[in-house]
Amino acid sequence: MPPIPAAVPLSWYLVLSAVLFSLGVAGFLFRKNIITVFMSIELMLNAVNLSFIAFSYHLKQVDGQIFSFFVMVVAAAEAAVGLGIILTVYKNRSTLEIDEINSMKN
Amino acid sequence: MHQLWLIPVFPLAGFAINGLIGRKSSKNVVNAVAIGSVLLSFLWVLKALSAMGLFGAGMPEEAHIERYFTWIQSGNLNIGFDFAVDRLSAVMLLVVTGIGLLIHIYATGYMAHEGGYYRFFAYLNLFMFFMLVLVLAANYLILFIGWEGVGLCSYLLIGFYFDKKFAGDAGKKAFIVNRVGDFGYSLAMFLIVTNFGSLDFGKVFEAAKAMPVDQGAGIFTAICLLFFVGAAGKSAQIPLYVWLPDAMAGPTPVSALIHAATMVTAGVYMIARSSALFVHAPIAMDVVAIVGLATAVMAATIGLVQNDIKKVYAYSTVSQLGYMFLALGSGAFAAGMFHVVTHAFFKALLFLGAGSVIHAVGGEQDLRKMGGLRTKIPITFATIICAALAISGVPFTSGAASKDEILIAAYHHAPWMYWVGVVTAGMTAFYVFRSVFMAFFGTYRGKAHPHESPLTMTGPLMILAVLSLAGGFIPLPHFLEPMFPKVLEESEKWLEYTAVASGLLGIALAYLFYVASPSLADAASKNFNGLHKLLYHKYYVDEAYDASIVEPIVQGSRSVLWKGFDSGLIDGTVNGIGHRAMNIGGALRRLQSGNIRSYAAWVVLGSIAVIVAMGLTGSIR
Amino acid sequence: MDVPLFLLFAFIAVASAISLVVQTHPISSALSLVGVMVSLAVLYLLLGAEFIAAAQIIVYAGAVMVLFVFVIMLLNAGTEHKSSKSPMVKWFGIPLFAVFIGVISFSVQGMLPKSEPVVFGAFTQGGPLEVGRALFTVYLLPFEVTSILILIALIGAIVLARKEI
Amino acid sequence: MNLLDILIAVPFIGFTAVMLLPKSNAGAAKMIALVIALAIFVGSLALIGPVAASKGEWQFVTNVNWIQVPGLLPGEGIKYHTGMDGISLWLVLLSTFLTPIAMLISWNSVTDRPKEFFAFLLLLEFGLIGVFVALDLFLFYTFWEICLVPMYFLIGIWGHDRRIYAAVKFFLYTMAGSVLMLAAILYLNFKTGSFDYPVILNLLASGKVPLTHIEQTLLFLAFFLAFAIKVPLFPLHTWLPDAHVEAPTAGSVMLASVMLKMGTYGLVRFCLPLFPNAARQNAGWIVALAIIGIIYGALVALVQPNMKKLVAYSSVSHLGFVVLGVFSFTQMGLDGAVYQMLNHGISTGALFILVGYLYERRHSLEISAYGGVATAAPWLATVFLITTLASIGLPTLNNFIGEFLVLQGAAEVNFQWTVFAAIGVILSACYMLWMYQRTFFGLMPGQTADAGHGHSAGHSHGPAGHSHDPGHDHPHDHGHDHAHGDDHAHDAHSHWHMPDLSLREWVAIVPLLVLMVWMGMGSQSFLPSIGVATARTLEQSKSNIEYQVKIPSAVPQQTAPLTEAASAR
Amino acid sequence: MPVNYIPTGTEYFRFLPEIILTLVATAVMMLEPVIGQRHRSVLPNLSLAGLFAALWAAVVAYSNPGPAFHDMLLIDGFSTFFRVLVIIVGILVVFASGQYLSREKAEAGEYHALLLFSIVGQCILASANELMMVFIGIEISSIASYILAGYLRDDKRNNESAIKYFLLGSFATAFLLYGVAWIYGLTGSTNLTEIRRILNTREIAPSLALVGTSAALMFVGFAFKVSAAPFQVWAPDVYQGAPVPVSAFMSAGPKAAAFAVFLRVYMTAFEPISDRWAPIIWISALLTMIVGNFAAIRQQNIKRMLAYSSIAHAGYVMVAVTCHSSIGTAAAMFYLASYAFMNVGAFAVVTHFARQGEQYLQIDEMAGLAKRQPATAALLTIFLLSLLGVPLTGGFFGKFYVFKAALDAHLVWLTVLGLLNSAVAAFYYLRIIVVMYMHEPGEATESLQPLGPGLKTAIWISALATLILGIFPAHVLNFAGRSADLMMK
Repeated sequence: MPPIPAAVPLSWYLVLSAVLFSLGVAGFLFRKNIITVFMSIELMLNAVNLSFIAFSYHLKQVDGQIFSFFVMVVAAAEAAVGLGIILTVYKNRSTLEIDEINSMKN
Repeated sequence: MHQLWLIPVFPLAGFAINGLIGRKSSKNVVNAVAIGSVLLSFLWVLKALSAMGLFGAGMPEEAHIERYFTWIQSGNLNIGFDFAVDRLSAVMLLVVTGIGLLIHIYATGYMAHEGGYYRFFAYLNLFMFFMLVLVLAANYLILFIGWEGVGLCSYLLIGFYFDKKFAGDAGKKAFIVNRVGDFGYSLAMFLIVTNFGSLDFGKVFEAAKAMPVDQGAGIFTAICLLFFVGAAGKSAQIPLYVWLPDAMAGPTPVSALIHAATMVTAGVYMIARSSALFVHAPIAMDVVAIVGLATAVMAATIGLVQNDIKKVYAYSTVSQLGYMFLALGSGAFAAGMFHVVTHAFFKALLFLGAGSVIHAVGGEQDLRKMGGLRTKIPITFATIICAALAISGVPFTSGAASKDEILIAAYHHAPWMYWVGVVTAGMTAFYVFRSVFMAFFGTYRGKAHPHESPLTMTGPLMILAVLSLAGGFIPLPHFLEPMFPKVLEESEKWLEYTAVASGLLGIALAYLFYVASPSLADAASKNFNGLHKLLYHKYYVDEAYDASIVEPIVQGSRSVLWKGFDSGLIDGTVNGIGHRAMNIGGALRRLQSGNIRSYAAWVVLGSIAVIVAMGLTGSIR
Repeated sequence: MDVPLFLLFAFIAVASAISLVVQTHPISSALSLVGVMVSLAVLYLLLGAEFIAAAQIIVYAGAVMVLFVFVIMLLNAGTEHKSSKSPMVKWFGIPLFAVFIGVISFSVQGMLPKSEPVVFGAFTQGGPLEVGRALFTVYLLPFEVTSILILIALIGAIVLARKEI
Repeated sequence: MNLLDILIAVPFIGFTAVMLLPKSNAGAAKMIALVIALAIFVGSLALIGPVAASKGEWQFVTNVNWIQVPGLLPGEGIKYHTGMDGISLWLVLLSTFLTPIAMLISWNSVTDRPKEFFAFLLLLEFGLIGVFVALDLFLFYTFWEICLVPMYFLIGIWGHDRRIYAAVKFFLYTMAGSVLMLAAILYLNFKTGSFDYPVILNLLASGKVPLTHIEQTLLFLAFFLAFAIKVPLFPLHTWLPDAHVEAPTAGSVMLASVMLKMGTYGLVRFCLPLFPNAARQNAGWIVALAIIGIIYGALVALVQPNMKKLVAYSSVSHLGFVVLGVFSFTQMGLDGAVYQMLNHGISTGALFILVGYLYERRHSLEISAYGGVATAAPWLATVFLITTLASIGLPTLNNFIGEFLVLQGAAEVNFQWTVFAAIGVILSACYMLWMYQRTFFGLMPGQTADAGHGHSAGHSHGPAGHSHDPGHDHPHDHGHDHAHGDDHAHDAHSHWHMPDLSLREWVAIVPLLVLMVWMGMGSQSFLPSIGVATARTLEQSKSNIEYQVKIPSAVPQQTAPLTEAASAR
Repeated sequence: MPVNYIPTGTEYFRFLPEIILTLVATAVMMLEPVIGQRHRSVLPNLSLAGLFAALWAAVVAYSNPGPAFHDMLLIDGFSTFFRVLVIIVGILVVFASGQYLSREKAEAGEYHALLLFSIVGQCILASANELMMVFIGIEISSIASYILAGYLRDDKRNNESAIKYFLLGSFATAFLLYGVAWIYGLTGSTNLTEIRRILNTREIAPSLALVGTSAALMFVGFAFKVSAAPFQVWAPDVYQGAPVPVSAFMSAGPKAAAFAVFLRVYMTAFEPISDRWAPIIWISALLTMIVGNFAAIRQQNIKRMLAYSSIAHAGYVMVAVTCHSSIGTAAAMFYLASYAFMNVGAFAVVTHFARQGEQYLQIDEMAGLAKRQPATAALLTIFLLSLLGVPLTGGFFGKFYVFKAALDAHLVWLTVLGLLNSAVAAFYYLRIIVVMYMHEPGEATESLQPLGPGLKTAIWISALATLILGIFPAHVLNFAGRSADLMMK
C-alpha cells in the first residue's frame, strides 16, 4: 500500500476517467435495454470530459474545458435525437430489447 | 525451260472444272475433262522428256531444274517451289501419266453407272496432280506436298462410298496410318534442315556426298530411318501396312492406280531419291532390307488364304512392295525402281482385271463364288494370265526381269535374304494362280450372268498385258544406273534359275490344289486349321493394334484425361477456388450477426488490437 | 482536503457507474448515471472548472437526464429480459472488458509523469468569464456551428416524432 | 491522326452509333454495323503497304499525351502511343477481316436483340485492334480489358444453355490473370518511371534500369500468367471449352480466331523483349507445358462428343505450337508462331463458322446427332473438308507452314521437342477426320442401313468388314435404290432438313477458304513482314543479356543475381 | 487569449459554402409550412440552388486559400476538393431523392434540410484543421445521417438502421473523443499543424507510445466512419436498412468526408509517427478488402451487396492511406471521387428499381432489365464495371492509381493481394450484369415504370462523370496531387 499523497496526482484523475470510460464500454456491451445502452455512451462521454478537464488543469489552459463544453452540447443534441430514434423504434416494435433489433444481418 | 509446271496443272485444272461444274454436266463432258487433262499431261511429259533427249540423245545425268517462286522463307531457310526432272523422275512421270491415263479410260467404263461420277473423276485428277507434284519435286518439302496430297486423295477415294461405314473407316485409317509415316518423314526433314540448312535435293545430296561415308553416321542413320518410317507408311510396310488391305474399300480403278501402281510406290521412289543419304547409313539400309523382306513374307502368307479377290491382290501389293524395299535395302536402287515400273504394269493389270471380273459377276468379290469364267470373259482371262505370269516371275516376262535383279542383289547383300525371297516368290506364284484358278477354272458357282466388259475397260487391259509381258525388256536399270551409287554385281545364273523354279513350283502347286484336286485345298486348311485361321485373320494385327493402341488412347483420353484430369482435377480446382471463396464469404457474413452488442464487441476487440499495436508494442519496442 | 474529497467522489462515481452497468432496470441505471454526473461535477470543481461543473449539473444532470427519465417513464420500460442473443458478448464480453480496462488504465497511468498534483484553487481560469471569452474569440466558429447541431436535433425531433411526414 | 487512329476510332463510333439506333429497326442496325465493319476492313488493307515496306521500325505511330500528372506520374505519364510492325499488322487485319464475317454469319441466327449483338462485335473489334497496336502498357491493359466486356456479353446473352457459367468463368479466369499483369505493369512503371513500351524496353535493355534476377522472374511470370490464361496454355485452358461451346457462333469465331491471339501476341511483344533472361530461363518448363498441351489437347479432342468442344480442345493443341515456337527463340520458331496465330485464326474460325452452319440446320452440337451430311449438303461437306484439312496441316494449306516452321525452329534447339510436338500433328488428323467421318459420312441418324442399302446384309465377310456391297462396284446394276451418290440424295431424304450452303453462307466462308490456300501457297505475302518484326524481337531478347553481363561492375549490389543469371546460360 | 475578435471578410468568404448551405437549409425548413402541400416541389429546387451556390462558393473560396477563424479551418486544395465532392454528391442525391420521396409520400422539407446540414458537417470536416472542428463536423454530419437513415419512421428497416447507426456511431465517436482528449493532454493542443510541430520537435515531444495510443483511439473513430475492418460491422445493416437515396448519400458523402479528415489527421498531425500506424492500416486495408469482397459474394439483397462492396472500396482507399505519401493521398482523393459517382449512380438505379416500399431489392428480381429498359441496364452496367475496375472507367483508374501509389511506397504484397481481391470482386458485380442481361424478364422487371427525370439526371451525370474520370483523369488527379503535396508539406 503506497502512502496516501498529500495532493491528488493528476494520473488518478486520468485513471478514474479510464475506468469510467471502460465501465461505459461495459455498459454498452452488457446492457440490453436500448436506453441503458445509450446511457452508457453518455457515461463514456462524461469520462472523456473528465480527462479533458484534468488535462486542462495540467496545461493551465481553458481550451480543454471549452472542449468538454462542446462535448456536453453535442451530448445534449445527441440525446434529443437518440431518444427520438428510440421512440420510433419502440413504436414500431414495442420493445426496447436491443437483442430484438436484428432483422438485418449476414 | 520446259514449263514443267504444266504437267501437274493439267489434272489440277481438270479437278477444278469437274469439281465445280461436273455435278451439273453430262458424263461425256466429265469424261472429256478427266481424260483430256491426263492425256495433255501425258503428252506434255513426252514433249518435255523428248526435248530433254530421252528418246534421242539420251537424257543428261544432271537434273533439269525449274524454279518458280519462293514458298517459305524464314531466317536462313529458303524453300522454293521448284520442279526438277532427272532420269528417276522421268521414269516415274511416264509411269504415272501413262498408267494413269489407262486407268482413267478404264474408269469411264467401270464407273459409268455410279453416283458421284464427277466427284470420282475430280478426285482422280486431283490425285494425278499431287502425284505429279511428288514426282517433280525438287526438294523434300515440295515432295511432301505431293506426299500428303496423294494421301488425301487416297483418303477421299477410299471413302468414296462415304455412306458406308467401313469405307469411311478405311479412309480414315489410311490417312491416319499415313500420318504416322508422315511424322517420320517430317522429322527427317527437320533433321536435314538442322544439319544441312536446306531441303533442296541438290544441296542436301551435294553436302552428303562431300562427307566421308563413316562421318556423321549417327545423324544419317536417324534421318534415313525416319524417312523409312515415312516410306513404310506410304508404301505399306511393317508395321504400317494395315491400311492398304482396307483401302480396297475404294472403287477398283482406285485400287489399281493408287494402291498398286503409283502412290504406294512413292515410298520406294522417295528412298531411291534419297539414296545419297542412305549409302551413308548402312544400319538403316539393313533395316530397310529386313523390314522389306519381312513384309514380303508376311503379306504373301496372308495372301495364300484370302478369298476376296481384291484382298489377295492387296496383300500381294504389300508383298511386292516388300520386295522393292528389299532391293533398296540391298543397295540395288535401280532394281527397286525397275520393280516399281514392272509392278505398276502387272499389278495395275491384275486389279483392273479383277475389276473386270467383279464387273462381270455382278459385284461379287468372293473367289469361292466365281469359277469357270475363263470362257465367259475371255479377254479378261487372257490379260490376267499375262499379269499372273509376270508377277510369278515366269521367264521373259517383266516381273521375272525385275524380281531376279532384286533377288540377286539380296543374295549379295545377305544370302539368307535371297532364300527367303525365293520362297516368297513361290508363294506369290501360288496365291496369284490360286486366285486365277479359282476364278476362271472349274464351274461357275455364282448366281449372276457373267458378261465381258466394254472396250473402254478391255482396251487398257490389253495394253497393260503387253506391257506386263514385254516390260522387262526396257533397259531401265541401265538407264537409272548413273543416278545411284554403284553396286558391284556379278550375276550368277543359278540364282536366277532357282528363283524361276520357285515361281513355277508355286504355279504348279496352285494348279494341283485348285484345279487338279480341289479337295486337297480343303484338307490342307483343315489339317493346318490353326495356321489357316491365323493367316486368314491376318495374324490378328488389326485386332492387336486396336487393343494395344487405339483403345488405350481413346479410353485413356476419355476417362483419364478428359473426365479425370480436365473436368475433374483442373476444373475441380477452379470451381473449388470458387466454392472456397463462397465459403469464406459465407463465414464472413456470419460474423455480421445483426446484433448491436456483438458489433460493439467487435469494435472493442478492434480497438484493443489497434491500441496494443500502435501504442503499447511501440513502447515495449 | 483534496485527497479525501477526490477519493470520496471518485468512489461514488465508480460505484454509480458500476451500478449503471449492473442494474437491470433502466430507471436505476438512469439514477446511477445522475450519481456519476454529480460526483464528476464535484471533481470538475476540484480541477478548477467552475463553469463546466455548473453546466454539468444544469445541462447534464438536469436537462439531459430528465429527458432520459422522461422517456423511460413514457415508454414504461421495465426490467430487462435475461436473453442473450449475442454469443460474441456472451463468450468474449467479460474478457474483452477486462483486457480493455487493463490496456487503457495501463496506458493512462504512465501519462504525464512530471505533472504537478492537483491542488484546489491552483488553477482559476475556468470561470464563466474565461470560458465565455474563449468561446467568443478563439472558439467562435465552433460555438456558432454547434447551433447547427441544435437545429438538427430540433428537426430530428420533429421528423421522428410528428404525426405525418 | 493517321489511318490507324481512324481504324481504332471508327469501330467505337460505330458501336456507339449502332447502340443509339432505335430498337425497332434491327435490320438497319445490322446493315450499318456490317457496312462499318467492311469499311474498316477495306481501310485496314491500306496498312499493309507501309508496314511491309518498313525495315522494322514502328509504322503509323501516334504518340500523344493522354494522362499527364506531373509529379505524380513520373516521366511522361500515360500516353496514347500506338504503332504497328509486322506482327501487329496481320493480327489487326485478322480482326478487321473476321468481324464482318462474324456479322454475316450471325445475320439470321441472332434474333434476340440483334442491334446490341452487332454493336458488341464492333466494340470487340475496337478492343482487339487496340490491343495489337498499343505501345503504352497502360493503353495495352486498357484495351486488353475492354475486349473482355463485349465477349462476356456475347457469350452470356446470346450463348447456349450454360452460357452464364461459361461467360462468368471466362471473365474470372481472364481477370485473375490480368490483375497480376496490372501489378507487373505498375511495378515496371515504378522501376522505370514510364508506361511507354519502347522507352521501358530501352531502359531495361540498355541496363539503365537493372532488374534483379528475382524481379525479372516475377515480372515475367506475372505477364506470362495473364497471357498463358488467354492463350490458353495447359493447364489453364479449362475456360476455353466452356466458353466455346456456349458462345454463339460469331462469339466462338472471334474468341478462337482473334482473342486467343491476344495471349500469344503478348508473349511475343512483351514477355520476350522485356524479360529476356527470365524468358529464356523459364523456357524449359513453358515448352514442356506447350508440348503437353499439344498432345493433351489433341487427345481430349479425340473423345469429345460435342463438335465445338472438339474444336476448342484442338485450339489448345494448336496454340501449343505457337507457344512452342515463341519459346524456341529461333527465327523460324517465331516466324512460325506468328504465322500459326494467323493460320489458326483462319482455319479455326472457319471451323466454328461451319459448325455454326450445321447448328443452324439441326440445332445440335453433338456429333452423334449428325451423319451423312455429305449426302444432303455436298458443298457444305466439301468446304468443311477443306477446312478440316487446313486444320490438320495439309501442305498447300495454311496451317502447314506455321507448324512446319515452328517444329523446325524447335528442332534447331532441341530435337526431342519436335518429336513430341509432331505427335500432335498425327493426332490432329485422328480427331478431325474422325469427327468429319461421323458427321458427314455414313447414314443420317434415324436412317436404317436397310433403307438405303437393300442388299448389303450378309455380304460382309472378314473381321474388319471391308467387303463391299456388291452394287457399288457394279457398273451395270443401276436399277437399285442406292443413295451413296450425292446426286440423288436430295429427293430420297427430303425429310432431313439439311439444305446446302446459301449465298450468304458462301460469302462468309469463301474468303476464308481463299486465305487458307493463299496462306498455304503464297506465304511470301506475309512472312517477310513478319520476319522483320520477329527478327527484331529476337534481337531484343538477346541484346539484353549481353548488356546485363556487362553491367555488374556499374551496379555492384546487383552483381550476384546478374552473374548468376548470366552463368545459368 | 484575445479580448476581442471580429472575423474578417476573408474568413467569412472562406466559410461561405457552409454559410450558404446553412441558410438555405434553414430557409427550406421555414418555407415548408408556409408554402403548403402543393408547392412542395419548390423545396428540392431551392436545395439544389443552394447546393449549386455552395459549389460555386467552394470553388471561389479556393481563389483565396488560407486559414480561417483562428486556424479552426484551413481552406486549401485538399479541403476544396472534398468540399466540392460532397456538395456534388449532395446535388446528385437531391436529384435522386425526388422520385423516392414522392413515392413514399414523404416529401418533407426536413429531408432536404437534413441533407444540407449533413453536407455542412462534411464541408467542415473537409476543411477542419482543429480536432474540435473535426469532432463537431463529425457530429453534425453523423447526427443528420442518423435521422436520415431513420427518415421513414414507420418503416421497421429504417428504424433499425437508424438505431444501429446511432448507437454504434456514438460509441465509436466516444473513442475518437477519448483519443482527442489524450492528444490534447500530451501536446497541449488540438490544432493539427501544431500537433505535428510538437511531435516533430524532439525536445518537447511527448512519449510516442502514448501518442500512438491516442492515435489508435482516434483511428477507431475514423475507421468506423469509413467502415474499415474491423470496424466495418455496422455498414451493411445500416446501408441495407436506410432509404436507398440515403444509403447512396451515406456511402459517398460522409464516407468521403470521413476519409478526408482521416487523411488530414494522419497525414499532418500524426505524420511523425507514421511508422507506428502504417502497419496497422496495412492490415486493416487488407482485412477490409477481404471482408468486403468475400462477404459480398453471397449477398442476395442488392443494397446489402453494395454495402459490402462499399466496405471493399474503403479497403482500396485504405491501401492508398497506407502509403502515407502525397501520391497515395492523391490516389485516395481520386478514388473517393470516382467511387462517389459510381456508387451514387448504382444506388440511384436501385432507387429506381426498388419501387414503393422498396419491395424489389433482390438481385434476382432485376432479371431481364436490359430487355425492358436497356438504357438503365447499360448505365448500371457502367457503374458496376467501374466498381469492378474495368478500364476507361473512374473506378479502374482510381484503383490503378491507388496500387501505383502502393507500389511506389514499396507495398508490393499489399498491391498483389489487393489486385487479387479486385478479381474476386468480379464474382458479385458480374452477377448483377448476368441477371440483367442474361435472364428473362420477371414480374419485377415487367412492371417497371420509366425512369423519372430527377433520377435520370442523377444517373446520367454519375455515368458521365464515371467515364470522364476514367478516360481523362488528368485534371482531377493533377489537382489532387498538388493539393496533397501542399497539405503534407
